Amino acid sequence: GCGTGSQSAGSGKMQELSIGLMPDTDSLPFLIAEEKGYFADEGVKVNLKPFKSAMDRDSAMQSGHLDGAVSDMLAAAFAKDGGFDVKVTSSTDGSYKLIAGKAEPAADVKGLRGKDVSVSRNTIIEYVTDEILAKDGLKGDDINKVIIPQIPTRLEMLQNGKLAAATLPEPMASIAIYNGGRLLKSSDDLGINPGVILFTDKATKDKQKEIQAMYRAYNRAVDYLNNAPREEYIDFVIEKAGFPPAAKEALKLPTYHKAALPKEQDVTDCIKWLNDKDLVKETYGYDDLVINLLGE
Amino acid sequence: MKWHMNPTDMIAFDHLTVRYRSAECAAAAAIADVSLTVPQGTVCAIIGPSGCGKSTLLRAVAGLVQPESGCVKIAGGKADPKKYRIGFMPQNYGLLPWQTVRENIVLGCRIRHDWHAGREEDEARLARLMAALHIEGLATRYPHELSGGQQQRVSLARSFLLQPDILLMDEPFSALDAITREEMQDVFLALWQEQHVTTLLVTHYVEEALYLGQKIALMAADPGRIARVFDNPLGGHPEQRGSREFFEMSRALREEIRGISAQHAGEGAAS
Amino acid sequence: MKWHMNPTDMIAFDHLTVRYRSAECAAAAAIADVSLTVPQGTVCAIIGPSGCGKSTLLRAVAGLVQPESGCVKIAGGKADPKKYRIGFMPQNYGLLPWQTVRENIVLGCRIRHDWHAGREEDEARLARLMAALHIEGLATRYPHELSGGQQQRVSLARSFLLQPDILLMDEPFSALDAITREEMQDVFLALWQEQHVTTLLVTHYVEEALYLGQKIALMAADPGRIARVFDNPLGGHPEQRGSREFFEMSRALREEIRGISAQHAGEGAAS
Amino acid sequence: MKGISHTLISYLAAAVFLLAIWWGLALLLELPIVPTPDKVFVRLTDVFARDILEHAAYSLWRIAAGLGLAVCIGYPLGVIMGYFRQADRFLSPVVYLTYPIPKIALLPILMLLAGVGELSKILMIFLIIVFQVVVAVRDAIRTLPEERYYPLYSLGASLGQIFRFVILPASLPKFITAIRVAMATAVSVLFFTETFGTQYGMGYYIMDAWLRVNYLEMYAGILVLSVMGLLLFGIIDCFEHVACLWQRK
Amino acid sequence: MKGISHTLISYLAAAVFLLAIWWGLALLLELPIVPTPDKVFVRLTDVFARDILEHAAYSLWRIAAGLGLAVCIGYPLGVIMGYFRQADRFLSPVVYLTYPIPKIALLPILMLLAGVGELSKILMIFLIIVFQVVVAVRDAIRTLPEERYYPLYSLGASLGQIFRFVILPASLPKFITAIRVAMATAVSVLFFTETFGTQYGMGYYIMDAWLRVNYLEMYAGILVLSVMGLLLFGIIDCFEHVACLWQRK
Ligand SMILES: Nc1ncnc2c1ncn2[C@@H]1O[C@H](COP(=O)(O)OP(=O)(O)OP(=O)(O)O)[C@@H](O)[C@H]1O
Ligand SMILES: Nc1ncnc2c1ncn2[C@@H]1O[C@H](COP(=O)(O)OP(=O)(O)OP(=O)(O)O)[C@@H](O)[C@H]1O
Ligand SMILES: [Mg+2]
Ligand SMILES: [Mg+2]
Repeated sequence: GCGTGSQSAGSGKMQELSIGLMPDTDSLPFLIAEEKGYFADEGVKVNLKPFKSAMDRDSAMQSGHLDGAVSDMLAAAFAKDGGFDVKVTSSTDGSYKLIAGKAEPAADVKGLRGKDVSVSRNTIIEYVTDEILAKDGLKGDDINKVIIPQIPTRLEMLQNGKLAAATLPEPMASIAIYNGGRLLKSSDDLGINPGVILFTDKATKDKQKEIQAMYRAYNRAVDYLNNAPREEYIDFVIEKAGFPPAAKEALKLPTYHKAALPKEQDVTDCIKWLNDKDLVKETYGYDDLVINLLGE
Repeated sequence: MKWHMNPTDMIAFDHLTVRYRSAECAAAAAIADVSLTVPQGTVCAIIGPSGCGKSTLLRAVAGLVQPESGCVKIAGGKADPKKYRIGFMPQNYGLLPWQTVRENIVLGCRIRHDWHAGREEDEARLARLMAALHIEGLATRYPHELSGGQQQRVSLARSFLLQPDILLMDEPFSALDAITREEMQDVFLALWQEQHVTTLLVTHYVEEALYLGQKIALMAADPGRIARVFDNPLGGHPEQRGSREFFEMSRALREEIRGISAQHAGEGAAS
Repeated sequence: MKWHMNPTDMIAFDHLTVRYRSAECAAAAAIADVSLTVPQGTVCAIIGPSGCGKSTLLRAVAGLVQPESGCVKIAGGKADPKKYRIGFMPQNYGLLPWQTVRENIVLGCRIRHDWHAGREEDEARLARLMAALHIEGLATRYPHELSGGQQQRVSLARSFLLQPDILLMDEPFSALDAITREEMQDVFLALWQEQHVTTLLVTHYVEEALYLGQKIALMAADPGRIARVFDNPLGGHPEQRGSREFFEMSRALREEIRGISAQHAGEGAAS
Repeated sequence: MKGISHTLISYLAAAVFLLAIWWGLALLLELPIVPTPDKVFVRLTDVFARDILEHAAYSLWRIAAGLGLAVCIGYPLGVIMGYFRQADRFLSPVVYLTYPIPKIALLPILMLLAGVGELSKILMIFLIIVFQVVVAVRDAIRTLPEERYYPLYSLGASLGQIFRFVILPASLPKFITAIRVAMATAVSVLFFTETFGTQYGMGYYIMDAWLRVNYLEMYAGILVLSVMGLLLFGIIDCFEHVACLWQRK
Repeated sequence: MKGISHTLISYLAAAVFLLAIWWGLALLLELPIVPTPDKVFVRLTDVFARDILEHAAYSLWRIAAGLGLAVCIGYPLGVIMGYFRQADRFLSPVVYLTYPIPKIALLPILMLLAGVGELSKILMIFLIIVFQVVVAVRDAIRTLPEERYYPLYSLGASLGQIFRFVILPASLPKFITAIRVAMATAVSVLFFTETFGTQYGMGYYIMDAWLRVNYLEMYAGILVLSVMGLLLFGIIDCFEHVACLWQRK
């Protein structure tokens, strides 16, 4: 009984939603919405399921234990390519930063040519890294990509000078900067935003009402996050989201946006990158991946 | 020559040939074309040179080796340890190292489901037997904590307690000193006189064979075969032990064995 | 009584007491306060009832059990198998199951670094010995593929090939038939007459003791101890075997053993 | 008893030895990733009563259930494969083909079939260790010399009796070894089996601390895991001591 | 030879049996998580020559190196612990305390000390399986009855000779079991050890395919891993056959 049952009760009563979260800043509005009772206010029961790794989250989703998840464009395309029909319903406010180590002489992205830069392979991290490099006229092969999938390990290697630079998600990026790393460039600088919320195709059909209610609560939480003083929620967030304690000082939260569809550019760039790397055969269009449940 | 089974024969070897599968090559037959019958209720002693297949013969009766040809019959039927109670005392005693002496002794009865720990008559019989075999103080020891002779007597005790239909004893007294040996022989004889268990007894001692066996089979080696079988009127009669006849008979038997052995050596040299 | 060591004594037990640590309780001493000396170059036969500590005595010389009190001396020094070549033939033969017969036989020499596979004289000696012990065809078999008597002869071969300073044999002929046994005894005697190895020989046969032992030690049980030691003028003289003296002596000895044993039984009843 | 105090002393000595290595390494590296033990112990006492006991209890339960299941399925299978040559001929290839499959990769299927709750965690532990039990028990029984069975065969024993009197006791020492290895494996894979669908368990605790870059708590968790393993090993040792009385030297 | 064709038949039968189960499950579930084997085979033939052979070669090398290292360190340690009671008294607690530590949690430290190259992967495999070897070898030697040593003791054998003639052959069967278990463990932890600092290896291949939700390739990889394991098991079986000649029944 994970909320996927389609036995819809009376018109007023809404089904449950199960949402998989990751320990990153994208997930914060959900945590706030739950904590503040916004979901309940909207009359929808949302089960937030925290995961520690994307693999676990995707496995749970693919085995039908989640209706939706905080995820990214690449995962959506991969899932679709792998035969799992998922739909992106909105973008999120994730941020990925290319950070140089404390002792790294390179002043900018160009200076990283031929050096060790740690990423995880075939993920949003590598995508953002490639985009950042492309902006400065470099290609993916111009740097030496060191594959380290575990984020804490990547952070540790960076901090100990074993790497020239690494691309990190929040809140690890803030911590790295706090500890002396230098921000070279971030996804925000490029204006790309590949973080998304996605739902299974089934959920977008059977649970439209619930998803919309969820988004209303989500938007309230965004408002709260943007307006309330940081001290009011930071301890709760750090505890609940599984952030490092150091994030209390270090973490610079982004300005959250109310739920909105991803930009067309974000989607096509992403698919192009996947097609170029031969990771996804199909060239998905915007409408293949994105569904608009917000506007109705 | 067609071989006929006598209805009173308890154990019958019918042109039995056994060959061990060796690790590398096809070994020579351990025993070849052996035919022998042991009537119900008698003791048959088997004497023969080392390696001639005496133990193999017993193993065949206990169903532990598969004949290459021929067969072993018990009471006319197939030799099947599930059907008959076979008290087999192997040359290496066959004690289970993880069981105490007491457990080892009652093992046979437990397997046969007629041991009731704590039942007075069973316990008394066990105690009597252990006392007769002089192992009364060793009940809680493990086999590796016993001397060789003590192990052998534990194995004897297991076979005796079982009250088997057929008793197969492979050099049962070899590790015992002369005095103890005679006592054990008498324990066996007493038991036999009570129950008349059909027994195959392998021994290296002419006196032992004469003393215990109503029938004596002499074996020869290469390949293992029965050289001669004869009835022994002195067997099973303790009172005859010191007699002149006994002495004469053992002397004659010894000569005969020496003869078989020499003949074999001669054959060996000739071949 | 102070105990004195004779300079020609090769093996000397000095008030030796050995106790086995049993799993549960402190066991009674296996041998208690045993003193015995074996002069250089003689064979000492040990006879005694089963469980009286004969094997324990040999194990003590081979350094396999630690005395509780007293000690064993070899040539006046501490018994140390690294210093002397000890050919120990245990009651269960002590063959390594993962080695072939040939490997098992040369094991002793290999340990002592004087085996050179392929060297002609070594190979010839091995072949001669195996032929004398009638195990010439078994070189490539593993121990579990042998009959009991064959295993025993392999163990004998190991001890003999080693050409030891001290030979310890625990019932070395017990699994052999009478004819083979006599042959083996003669093989041993021939070897002994060549090298005059100091030997401790455990046996259950009065005749064997008389035939081979220049010195005979009678043991008694509970606790294991030496009841009597005497010199045997017939020991080591094959020509005496059939003599009247031999016959008389063996009869007398048998009586004596029976006496010791009865006395012990009496004690047991009294206690 | 002398034996017990001896044992305690040697365990203490080992602990001190390991702590010394750790401390040395920590001082040498001077990195937050290798904190000195004293700090970890302080943190441990802070968080112990509050959190770790509960986490440990969850993990113990999962290990016990997984191990129990692995023994219940693996032992009989191992016995069958070890005793019946024919069965082994067909089951061995099955085991050989399935053993090397990384069980974690089956997580999606497992979640599909068993959900994201306790069951899938226990099944994962089971899947990882059952093969170790099967192979060890099979090998133990296969290497028993034929002669060991002779006394039972000649008594016309039933299969059950052969198992009871020969196979079980003869394979016990190797089985205990297998349990030791399997148990320790179970403890160390908690790390992967407790990362989804739960907020309790030592695996979750350590993983969570790691992702929070909270090395002090992570080491505190590892420390507890290590002591937990030690206790489980101790239980197995005691069991061996009692069950293999005949092997005591 | 009859034996070999027999073996082949039973391996084939096992493979067919497993495929049948897989196919049945796939048809029953009808989900992309469990593709039918035919699709996987088609994909396998597509990618095999291009990719998988190279990945498999990398993995084999890492397994061999890790296993070799584990044997080189673990076997002597196990022998020492099994033979010398005193050594065991102090080393056992060390092993008992360190065995349950989830080695993957030490990955950051390992990477700091050994870099992200081959060395840290091999060390990780080594760390995971060395304990299995140590415990199994120790137990094998500890359960040897004292009497096994008597022939050698009485000949005044040196320690080396005792090892050569008793300890080595007597512990060989259990050691082979340990190698079997350790080898299979090494294969199945490739999954964690090959995820960093490399683009080659079956572990990387499977993990990458999983991440890309490319279940066909993931299963193709698992299939290859499984066959790889089978081959390694086969090698061990052959070795056992030759080395334990005396145990042949
Ligand atoms: N490992 C052991 N643990 C405990 N007691 C033992 C052990 N080995 C032998 N004993 C006991 O020590 C005593 C002497 O044993 P030993 O083997 O020396 O006797 P033995 O004279 O050789 O007897 P046998 O003629 O039967 O071989 C026996 O009572 C035996 O039960
Ligand atoms: N497992 C086996 N594999 C191969 N050959 C064997 C095996 N067991 C016995 N043999 C051989 O079979 C023959 C007969 O062995 P068996 O044990 O029956 O002899 P035995 O008459 O009992 O001899 P002993 O008096 O020495 O005990 C011997 O030559 C022996 O080498
Ligand atoms: Mg025999
Ligand atoms: Mg003895």
